[in-house]
Amino acid sequence: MALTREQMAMRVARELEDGFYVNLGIGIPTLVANYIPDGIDVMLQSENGLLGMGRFPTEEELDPDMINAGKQTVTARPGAAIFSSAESFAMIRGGHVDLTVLGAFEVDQNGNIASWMVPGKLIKGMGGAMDLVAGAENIICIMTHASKHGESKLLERCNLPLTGAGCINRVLTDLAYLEIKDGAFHLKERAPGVSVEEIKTLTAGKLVVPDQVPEMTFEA
Amino acid sequence: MALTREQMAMRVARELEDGFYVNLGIGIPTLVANYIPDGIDVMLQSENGLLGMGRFPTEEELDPDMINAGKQTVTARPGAAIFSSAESFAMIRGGHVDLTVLGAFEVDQNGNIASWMVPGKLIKGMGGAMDLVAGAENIICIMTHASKHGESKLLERCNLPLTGAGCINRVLTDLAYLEIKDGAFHLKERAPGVSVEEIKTLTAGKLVVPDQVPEMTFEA
Amino acid sequence: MAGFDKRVTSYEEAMEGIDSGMTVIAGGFGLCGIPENLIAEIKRRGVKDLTVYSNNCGVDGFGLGLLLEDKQISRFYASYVGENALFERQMLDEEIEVILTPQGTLAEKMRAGGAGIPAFYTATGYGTPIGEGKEVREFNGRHYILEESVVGDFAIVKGWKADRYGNVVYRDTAQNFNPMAATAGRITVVEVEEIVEPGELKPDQIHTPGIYVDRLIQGTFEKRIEKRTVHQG
Amino acid sequence: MAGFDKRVTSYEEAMEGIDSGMTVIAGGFGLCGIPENLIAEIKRRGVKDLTVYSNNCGVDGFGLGLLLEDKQISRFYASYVGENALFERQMLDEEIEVILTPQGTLAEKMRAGGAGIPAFYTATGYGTPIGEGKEVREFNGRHYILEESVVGDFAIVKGWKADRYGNVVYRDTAQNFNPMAATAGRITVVEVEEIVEPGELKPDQIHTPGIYVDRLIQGTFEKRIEKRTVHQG
Repeated sequence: MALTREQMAMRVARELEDGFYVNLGIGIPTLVANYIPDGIDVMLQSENGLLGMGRFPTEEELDPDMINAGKQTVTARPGAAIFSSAESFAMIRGGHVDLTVLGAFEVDQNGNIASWMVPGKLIKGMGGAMDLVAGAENIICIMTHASKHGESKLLERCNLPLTGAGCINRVLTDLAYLEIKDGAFHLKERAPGVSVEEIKTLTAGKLVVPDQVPEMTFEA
Repeated sequence: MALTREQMAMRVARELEDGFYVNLGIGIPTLVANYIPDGIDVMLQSENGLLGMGRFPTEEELDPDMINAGKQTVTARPGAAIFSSAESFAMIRGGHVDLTVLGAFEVDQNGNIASWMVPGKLIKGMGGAMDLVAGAENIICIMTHASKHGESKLLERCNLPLTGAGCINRVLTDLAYLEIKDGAFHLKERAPGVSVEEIKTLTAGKLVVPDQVPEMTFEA
Repeated sequence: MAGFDKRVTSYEEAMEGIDSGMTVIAGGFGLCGIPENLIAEIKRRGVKDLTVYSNNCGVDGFGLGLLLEDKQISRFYASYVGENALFERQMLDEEIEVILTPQGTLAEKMRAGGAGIPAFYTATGYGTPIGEGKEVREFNGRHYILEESVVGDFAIVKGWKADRYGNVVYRDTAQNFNPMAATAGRITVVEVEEIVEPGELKPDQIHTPGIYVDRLIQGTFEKRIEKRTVHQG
Repeated sequence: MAGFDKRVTSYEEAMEGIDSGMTVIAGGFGLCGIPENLIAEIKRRGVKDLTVYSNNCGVDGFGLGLLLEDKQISRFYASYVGENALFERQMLDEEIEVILTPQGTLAEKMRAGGAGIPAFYTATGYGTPIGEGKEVREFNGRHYILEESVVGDFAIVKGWKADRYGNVVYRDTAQNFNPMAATAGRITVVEVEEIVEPGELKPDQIHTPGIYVDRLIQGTFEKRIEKRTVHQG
């Protein structure tokens, strides 16, 4: 069974460490905040200028001056800091964020990522993604393993315009958790009930498969 | 009669305009603040991070956290702003300061200035002076016209290591007020009782003398 | 002593001198912290062929999106244009030239422009279409591209409080691009919710020192919320 | 959940890991806003051959001047060295290499280092000895030189108040180089006069967000005045 969006978020949340400053991209990455493991504390950075993003506001707390990078209304947790976009990207570009989690259209075996543009079809812009992937040492991509038509998104080489070159080191898809190194995807874990064969079939890039590929487990 | 330090400050103060943001260097330039003409208001910028420098503090107001770029204790006027050194030099380098007044060892007919180093003798450093002369459109140098030994400091070409190249447009010495343009010093005014001949003798650089050179006047 | 009193009495006066063909740098992120009334005044004046630098182009019918209606913008530097159907159509019809710019690079271009730094190197965009045609240089074994800074004819800024000297503070995430925009205008116009007496803002807590501000006006703001999201449960 | 508690309990712990040959970036301007006790701890440890970036080198017997006594500094980037006889002697005797750096360039080198910008162009120093050997480039008809940024092994910073997450505010002109230094250390150590509860500092009024800070300690300070100047009359 392919992972649900929630399970994908849960799995990535296990990569969080106590004391991590984390930037979560729009979409599934945002859900990661709901599954932060007990006993660890992470501080969420929102690139519009907020470090220490809290939960969504109640009706009474709603404030047009308090939004996140996805333009949603948010709150700040006690001990948050709020600053300018230049300061926010100084943090990001300067490598001060510990972990970045973001979505992608394609990732390839050399750690390239394409996430911002489908020529002739979709031009929304890169927002902060290019700065995030250039600045972070530690990036996890969350994405579906293949398109609805069964075309792999884990490629030998990205087809779409890149967001960043050689910057991605981990990918979580709905089928597998993989590391990227030495020009290949290294299969680390598979989704419950998903076979190694299925993952092989849907991975167009070079895939290194160890003898044992543990299945992910999720509490009910 | 050569101008006194106070008269030099008074003369330069006449160049101030209402609404000017002004950076005054250490030494005689600092005295300019004492002669701001009635009816005009200037805001003093101190490059350690203070815009709106006020008078020196009383004994009761003394505060080690409130100093100017000369390391003197100061106060802030109402409506002052205090900021980091990076912000301070963003202002300066970005050309936001309207007028800079600073001292110099030598100035030449091409607007070069030397003010920070006498090789083998004096190495105090340039502090903020190099940024100030590079950032300002409007700079007045205050200096003595010649050394104690009668050697001109207004030269064809500076001998000492430069602080900035082609950046000075006005000079007030103890003998004269001059503008620098088109590769020459243009004599604009002379100190009371100082002859054009005397100024000519003590100016090593190219000097342009108009038919009329008004004498400066100072109220008693 | 009117020298440092930056207040103007009308939005007309606030935007006096803006003309077709000029470059405008605008603060704001989405609809948060945008100079609503200064934008409206630009629309009223009907100036055309503007080059605009701003993170987004508002939404249809609000924010900078208003300037699309009469095709006042011919060139736009932004990081994200996903919330605006009219913008997308004008872009695809090539009525507007869009130079997509990474968000951090856009912020730094403004900051550098105001700070007298004509260009800087960044790793952002290296190896992507954004880096094409730009100088690449290696520092400490990593590749960076050269990005040039920007100075606008006008900068339009939304603050929270200011004193008449033009010292400004921003509120919460309505700060965003505003402080950098404020430094990067040949003429910087700031509109705020409240003008306070000099001395009321703590000197070491001012976000934008008055030296950057040319004109100041107090306005009223709609402050529309783009994605109202509330806590479940 | 100790993850974001940056507090350490001793100055020894605060400077743990500093070693001979390292690069240290220090906040402060003259004797104003200097990390007095962190400097004292570096002296106590006796580490040598340090490269230090700071605007000044304190005075004889106080501030960074203390590190001269046992010749702990071998290379110093500063804009001004005029207040320190020992420093001048060591410089003339070539016991210490001094790289005089314009004040704004020094501040920007730290800021850029912390912000992931490896180099930037500035007009400051063009045509002077500071520009010698550096790349010159023309932008819009003006000449600029290329300056590289700096990241230190340690940054030592003096703040006023901080919460345990490392969010710092500075007081008045004791701010100076401290916020930039704070961004530019691989390990950034901040000493403050008071540690307050998280939430006590207004989020949009924090000068140094905690993400830059690795260690935090509350200390007591002499705060010596370098040039006591009082109002006459």
